[in-house]
Amino acid sequence: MDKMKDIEWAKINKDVLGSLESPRMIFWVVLAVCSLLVAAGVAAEAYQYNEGLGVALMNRPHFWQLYISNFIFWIGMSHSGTLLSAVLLLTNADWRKPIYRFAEAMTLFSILTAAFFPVIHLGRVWNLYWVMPYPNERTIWPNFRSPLLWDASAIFTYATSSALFLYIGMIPDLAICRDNAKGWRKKLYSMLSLGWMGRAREWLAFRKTYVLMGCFLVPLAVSVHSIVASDFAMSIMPDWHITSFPPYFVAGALYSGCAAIITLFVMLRYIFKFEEYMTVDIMDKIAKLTFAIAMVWNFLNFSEYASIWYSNDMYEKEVLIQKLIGPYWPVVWGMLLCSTVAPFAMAFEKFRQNMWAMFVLSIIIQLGMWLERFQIVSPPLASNHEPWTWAVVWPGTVQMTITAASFGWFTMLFLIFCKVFPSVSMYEVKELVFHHRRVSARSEIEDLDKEKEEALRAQEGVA
Amino acid sequence: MWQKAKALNLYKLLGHRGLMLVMAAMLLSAGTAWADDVSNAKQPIHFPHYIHAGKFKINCMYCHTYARRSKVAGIPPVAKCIGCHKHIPAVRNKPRIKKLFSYWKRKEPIPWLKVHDVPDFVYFTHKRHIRRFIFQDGRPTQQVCGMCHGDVKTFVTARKIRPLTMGWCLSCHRQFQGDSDIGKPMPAKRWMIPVAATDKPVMQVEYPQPAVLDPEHPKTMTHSEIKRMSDRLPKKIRDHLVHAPHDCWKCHV
Amino acid sequence: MSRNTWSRRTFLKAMGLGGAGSALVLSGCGDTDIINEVDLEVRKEKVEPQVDPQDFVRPGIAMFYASTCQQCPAGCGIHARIRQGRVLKLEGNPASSVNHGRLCPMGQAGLHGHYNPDRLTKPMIRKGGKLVEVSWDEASDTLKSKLGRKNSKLAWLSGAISGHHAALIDAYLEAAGSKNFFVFDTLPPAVGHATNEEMFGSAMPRYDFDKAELIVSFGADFLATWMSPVHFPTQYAKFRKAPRGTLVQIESKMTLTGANADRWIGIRPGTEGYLALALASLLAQDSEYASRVPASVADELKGVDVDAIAKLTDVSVERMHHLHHMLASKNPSLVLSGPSAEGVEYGSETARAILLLNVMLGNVGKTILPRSEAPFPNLTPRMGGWSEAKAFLDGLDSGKYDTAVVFGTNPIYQAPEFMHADKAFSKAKYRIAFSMFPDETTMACDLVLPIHSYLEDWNTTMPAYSPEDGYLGLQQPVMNPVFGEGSTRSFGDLLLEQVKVLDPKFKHWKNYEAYVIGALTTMKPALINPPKPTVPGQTEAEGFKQGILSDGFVHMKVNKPKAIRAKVETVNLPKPPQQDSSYPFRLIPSPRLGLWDGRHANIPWLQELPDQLAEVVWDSWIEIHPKTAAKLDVETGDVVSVKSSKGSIKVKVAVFPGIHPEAVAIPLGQGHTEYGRYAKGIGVNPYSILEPKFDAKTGELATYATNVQVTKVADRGPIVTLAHGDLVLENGSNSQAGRKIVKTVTARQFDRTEEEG
Amino acid sequence: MALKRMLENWSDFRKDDYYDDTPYMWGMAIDLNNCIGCGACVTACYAENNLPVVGKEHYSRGHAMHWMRIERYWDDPDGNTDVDIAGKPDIPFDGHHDNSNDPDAVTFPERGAHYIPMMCQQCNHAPCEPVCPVAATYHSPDGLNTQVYNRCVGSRYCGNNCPYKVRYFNFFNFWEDLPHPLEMQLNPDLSVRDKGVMEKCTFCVQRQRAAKDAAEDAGHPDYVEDGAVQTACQQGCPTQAIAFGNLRDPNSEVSKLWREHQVKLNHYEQEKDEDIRGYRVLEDLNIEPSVMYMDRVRDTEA
Repeated sequence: MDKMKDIEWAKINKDVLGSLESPRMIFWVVLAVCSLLVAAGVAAEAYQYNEGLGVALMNRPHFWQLYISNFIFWIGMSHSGTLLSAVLLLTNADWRKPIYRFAEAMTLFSILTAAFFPVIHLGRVWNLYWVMPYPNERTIWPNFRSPLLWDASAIFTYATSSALFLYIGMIPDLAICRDNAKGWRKKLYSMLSLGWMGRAREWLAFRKTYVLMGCFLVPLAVSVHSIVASDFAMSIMPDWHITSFPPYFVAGALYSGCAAIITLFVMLRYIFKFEEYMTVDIMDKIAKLTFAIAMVWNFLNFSEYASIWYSNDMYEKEVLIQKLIGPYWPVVWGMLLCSTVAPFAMAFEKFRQNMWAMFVLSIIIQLGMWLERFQIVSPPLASNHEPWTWAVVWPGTVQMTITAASFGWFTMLFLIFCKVFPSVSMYEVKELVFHHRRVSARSEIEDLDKEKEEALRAQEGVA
Repeated sequence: MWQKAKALNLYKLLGHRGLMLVMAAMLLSAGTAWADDVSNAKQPIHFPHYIHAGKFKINCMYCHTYARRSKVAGIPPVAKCIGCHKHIPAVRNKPRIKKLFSYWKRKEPIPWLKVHDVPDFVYFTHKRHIRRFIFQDGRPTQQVCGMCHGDVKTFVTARKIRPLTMGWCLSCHRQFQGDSDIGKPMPAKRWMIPVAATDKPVMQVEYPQPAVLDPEHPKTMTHSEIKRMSDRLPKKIRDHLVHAPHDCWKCHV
Repeated sequence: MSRNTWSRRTFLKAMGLGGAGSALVLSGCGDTDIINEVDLEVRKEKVEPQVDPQDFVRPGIAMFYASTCQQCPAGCGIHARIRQGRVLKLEGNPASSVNHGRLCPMGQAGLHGHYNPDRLTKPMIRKGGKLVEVSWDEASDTLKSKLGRKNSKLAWLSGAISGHHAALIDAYLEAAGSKNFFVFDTLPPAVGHATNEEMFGSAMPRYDFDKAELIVSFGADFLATWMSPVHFPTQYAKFRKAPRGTLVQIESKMTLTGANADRWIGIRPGTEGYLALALASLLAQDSEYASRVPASVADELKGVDVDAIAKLTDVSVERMHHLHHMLASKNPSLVLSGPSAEGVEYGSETARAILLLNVMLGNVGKTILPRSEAPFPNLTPRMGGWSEAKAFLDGLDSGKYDTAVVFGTNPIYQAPEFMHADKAFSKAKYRIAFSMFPDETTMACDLVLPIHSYLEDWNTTMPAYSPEDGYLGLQQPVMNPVFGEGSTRSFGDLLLEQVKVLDPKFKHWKNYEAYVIGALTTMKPALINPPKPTVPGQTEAEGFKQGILSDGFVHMKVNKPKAIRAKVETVNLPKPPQQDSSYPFRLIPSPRLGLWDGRHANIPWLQELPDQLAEVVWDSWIEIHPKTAAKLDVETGDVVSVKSSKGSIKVKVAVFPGIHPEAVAIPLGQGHTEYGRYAKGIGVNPYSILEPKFDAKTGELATYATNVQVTKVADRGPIVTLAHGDLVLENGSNSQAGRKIVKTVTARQFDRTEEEG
Repeated sequence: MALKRMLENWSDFRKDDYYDDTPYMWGMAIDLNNCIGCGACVTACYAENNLPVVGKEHYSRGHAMHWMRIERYWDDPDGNTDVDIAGKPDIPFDGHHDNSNDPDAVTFPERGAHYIPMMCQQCNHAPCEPVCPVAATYHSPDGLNTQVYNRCVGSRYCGNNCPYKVRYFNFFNFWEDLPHPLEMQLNPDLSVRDKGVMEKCTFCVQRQRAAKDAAEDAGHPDYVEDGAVQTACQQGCPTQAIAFGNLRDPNSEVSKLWREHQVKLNHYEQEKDEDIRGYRVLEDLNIEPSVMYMDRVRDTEA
């Protein structure tokens, strides 16, 4: 652990700024793949746009499908960033410092990704703006009772504020970049860093703002996903109309988010050679956190099953049964396997501290959580109140393509971010190093004191 | 109607392409001129309203006779034009009259271009408005028609001078009726503002009007009778608040 | 009652001012709803005023014209909703005693036949082996040269026909010196008609449903395809009012009637007659019933072995005794015999065995009422049957006839393979078709004459089953020809031309309209209170015409019918044929309410209307009982090959509980090789593989007597049902899954509460 | 303004019997004793309401646009293929139950099929209404569950939230290739719906409007005689199983039926006498549907 105190501050700057240039080959490969995916997605959407939503193979009763699942998935992923930066900031957890920057970036980008899906999924996209409450001479307003409307506002709020949070936290680093950059980067950074000179007054104001933003973001994050949950909880569909959905969704969000952080953690560590900063014991801490959240999520999940089972409500029980033994069983059991069974591996320290094991596990968990979102949306529609309309529909090529594209889009944004902005917070890592030095220094002094005392005692003994 | 759906659809498709959308929006906002002015679309016969309605002061509903009976005002059938014009030898040699008679000989309908065109989903009935303003309030016909169709007696062929958009309809209905209740009786004098500067009451409604829109019961009522009948109507006709801003369903089918 | 009063009156007035079709100009008015074209440059619609409308025509206000439905021989009265000269909706004529203002799916869908994009619009003549479109002048000249001369070798085949079409065809054939008039319609129960004729003296006695306390129907699907799809349901509604009548349906494949029966008895196919005999013998033990039939017959019945029949029919003895108990306790009752019972070699005997029950139970005169003889015999409906089709085809085949005229029927599609209809047709020297659609038979003809739809033409019709004697439905054009003047023509006009050539008596008829109206005017004294002028200034003739056309039908005076004297002889059913082990299943070509016998397969609405039992759309399928399916190891969606001794077809399986395990059912109506975009190439036609078995007595084709073998074929395809085709969850579309969606109470509870309420 | 009005009259909005003073409350009563499942109503609806024919492929994908469908079940709510009845059949013999114990016995649905016509139930606590983000569907004072096509943005939440799944979404533009002259049949009283719009049964609102129009001309705008409005399905039904009318009018046929069968609009469980047949599908969800069904009847002694 104490390797950290030996890190030169100049080295920190060098490493991080270095990450802005000359990436490994793998970077370009991944970027290319992602852009291809995005292109495919755009094509698919254009096709669906001209033909009509039918090409996505949705139907009655499956009016909603993969688009909504993805929407929840991405919104969920966005939560971990806020958690790490805001919550851990407020709780003064030091180990967050090397990793919160990309976590926040992840937050922002996954919101941007999520925001696409409600739009794509509209029947008449060209009338999207009707959902927004805008003043008009006919005094026609959207329906304020509709959760979809809350969604729209929540997402916008969340997107703006987390963008701000990310930006504010970056200002000192941008200043550093500005000082070391040339060409267009110089222009960009000097514009963004708002003339940061690192004066005491600036630091004071900066700290205040940052903490305040943190305090604002925590409840916001919780509320956003609760609102997303209310899209379902507010309906009367069996197995959607569930009181415990908001906390369940929030837990699930944090869960998948943490998994995503682990993934990116390992990737960055490998791609940008951040081994010194993203140390094993930080990973250990994240893993512990993830494990805790996983347990919370599982508890909520099973308590939901139990309450359905014991409530003995005809409609909901039917859905539960159909989920477990019906045509959607692969999804549901897949989810249980990936998100309920797998995380127990994190109970073992050896596993927690093995980067690649954690990488694989995080991928598995995310897969599980994605399946979870799918099984939230589809099975209840498949076996709804009206037995006559029961039907099973699996998402078609168009939906799948657009889903893949969303992953491509997210990764693309993230990679580009890493090339343009410091993905590790330099000044906070410096703080971390400084802290470590303080600690080790103090322990040295204590050792000296001990020696002194012993020497004295020895003398007394002689006397 | 189906072609109409297609036409709208085509228009929407135009709007779809991102750039085209912007252009379309600009053009529309540039005024209803582009969308609604038919000066660029030539009518088959250059029909002079200013002569018929202006010079001869023919009542609008002499030709547009369905206005008080149906939800549409109706274009006069060719027979109606002929009915007068075969007794007017003076103008017989004018080209447009010649054209008219040629249609009559071929027993062909005259393919007028539609000027006042509201979307399919709009339910608008001339009958209601005519009965309300002419038979109940006894206002001059041309003035009432002018509320929506402008000062036609100065036109040659009809032009669309009111937007006929939902917002525009509401602008009257709300201005004179409070918030949400379309169809509440309007105070009469509010409408005495002349439609055009040159406007003055043209003729009083004295000719008999069917009270019940029943072609087989040409039971005629005097204006006072109609007044009495209308007074029997309860004050709160279709006067409710609804969750949505307006009773959309009253206009949107 | 059915609509705002003004419409009725408008429509009276309408008729007051002469023919509807002739006066309306098909073009829009100031209304937004007729767009002749959209000028896209200025994005403007053209709005065209009428040229010279009558003053009752109001843009934006609909009018209703009365006419008669021609979608099936039932002849229901209709009101057509007209706006701007377009017919938009068909509704039942409330005044008509046939359908009381109601209409079946086929009647509703008449519009899609009328506006069908595949309608023939130009006459066609076969030149160099293929049909080419020609001008009407050429066509009518050819027609005159072919029909406008005496020709004893001319054979005329028409669908079920009645009224003045029938009269005119008669007149023509007489003038042309030909006696070869054949009527062929697949669904009307010819055997039943013959047997009724024999036993009760009228092919179709009047049934009094609402008097009956119990109806036992041996495969008579009177709610759907048994002669009158609307009239019988209206009667059924009365029959089901409290005190609620009981319906027992005995058949091998559940029909719509069976689906509404209180007790559906799945009997072994082809054994209905034996069951009837057994019941008769059980009744015969009671002297009250035995006394109603001749002693010889009664003695015969005593000898029937009930237990053997129980084995044979697969109906348990308890069930028979229970039926006997019901027949004895519920009085009066009504026993019906339907096509599925009669469609076997011993069909007439079966029918007689079944109708015998009515005699024994004394229903004759109570629920089975006599007919009075028709005042104008040449207007009475002719249902025809397979025997006539066979005679026609054989005649062509043997060269007995050289000229074939087909009107309103489609033998090449309907006749089984073994009849070789196409071959017979090709033998004829010249073939003429009066047709609306390019169906199989039409396309095989040399001269094709596109005719008006029944919504564009004049005619009169007598219902196949008319609830009251002397009912004559009138048919008038409710709009101008869809494809404009000079495209299609009235069948009546075309034929009248030919008659004129041959028979001077007809010279003075200007056209078919004049002929029909003239005929009706001459019938005037024979009518019950003929209408008088209503509008001042109307002449007597105008008033009469307006009156009858606005009613949509006339009632002819009839004298009181004589009471039925039932003619009963001993029923001698043959020993039941042994089941051939190589063809273990009985094929049931089940007619659908909708596609009927295939004539409506080109109507999109009816293709998309799910079958009432299997809920399948746009397809044909074979219904197999779950047990049999298990034995054959097939499930819904699998493709099987159905093979009879006369051919085989491939069709998808729909596992269906309402069918006897020894029977398989393939619905009629699909399997067209022509007939437009909506019908062509969909499904199969079960008639094609029928075996040459005929009713011994009447010589009718035994359509329910074919045995087939069913074998699984490798490939499988989706069955498209109302509940999302092959996407349905396990049993999703059949089970209420515990939801209270359709609840059931007993008749006893029903009667109690209804009497209280 | 709408907002202002909403805030001003908040108490009104919260009122349960919000529309109690309105002259109309359209309702329906369907007698399953008469319904034979023939499908005349379905075709009539196609003809009246400009419903597109989607063809086999779309149909198989569940894109059919029939506003009214006839559901056919083989079993009763308790899952018996025969009938469930209060009170045993007098005759002990019963083909189904008798040989149900021996495995190779043949069983038929001996009591026939269970038919029910299912269309929009025009709920008064409609689940579809509050969830529409743009208020394209909302409750009219006539008790109709209105859908404003050109306001709809196609979020399809209403479709999800409809317990009967009777809302139909235009997944394609089904009118694109309608061959001439089929378009001449289209009913000019209502529009054809475009791609991406939700649609559903309207209780033939165009006919209601015509009737109201006539009533207004006749001088009684707030009263339409019973029978002046007939829905297309009601008009077509050969067995007259469907009754439609104004529930506010105490003398209308439909309100008589509702009284007689002791179904109250704003109750979610009806306290009823023994053997009363009236019920509403899924009424236990407290959505107050305006369509009452009357139990199917079978003579179990047959």
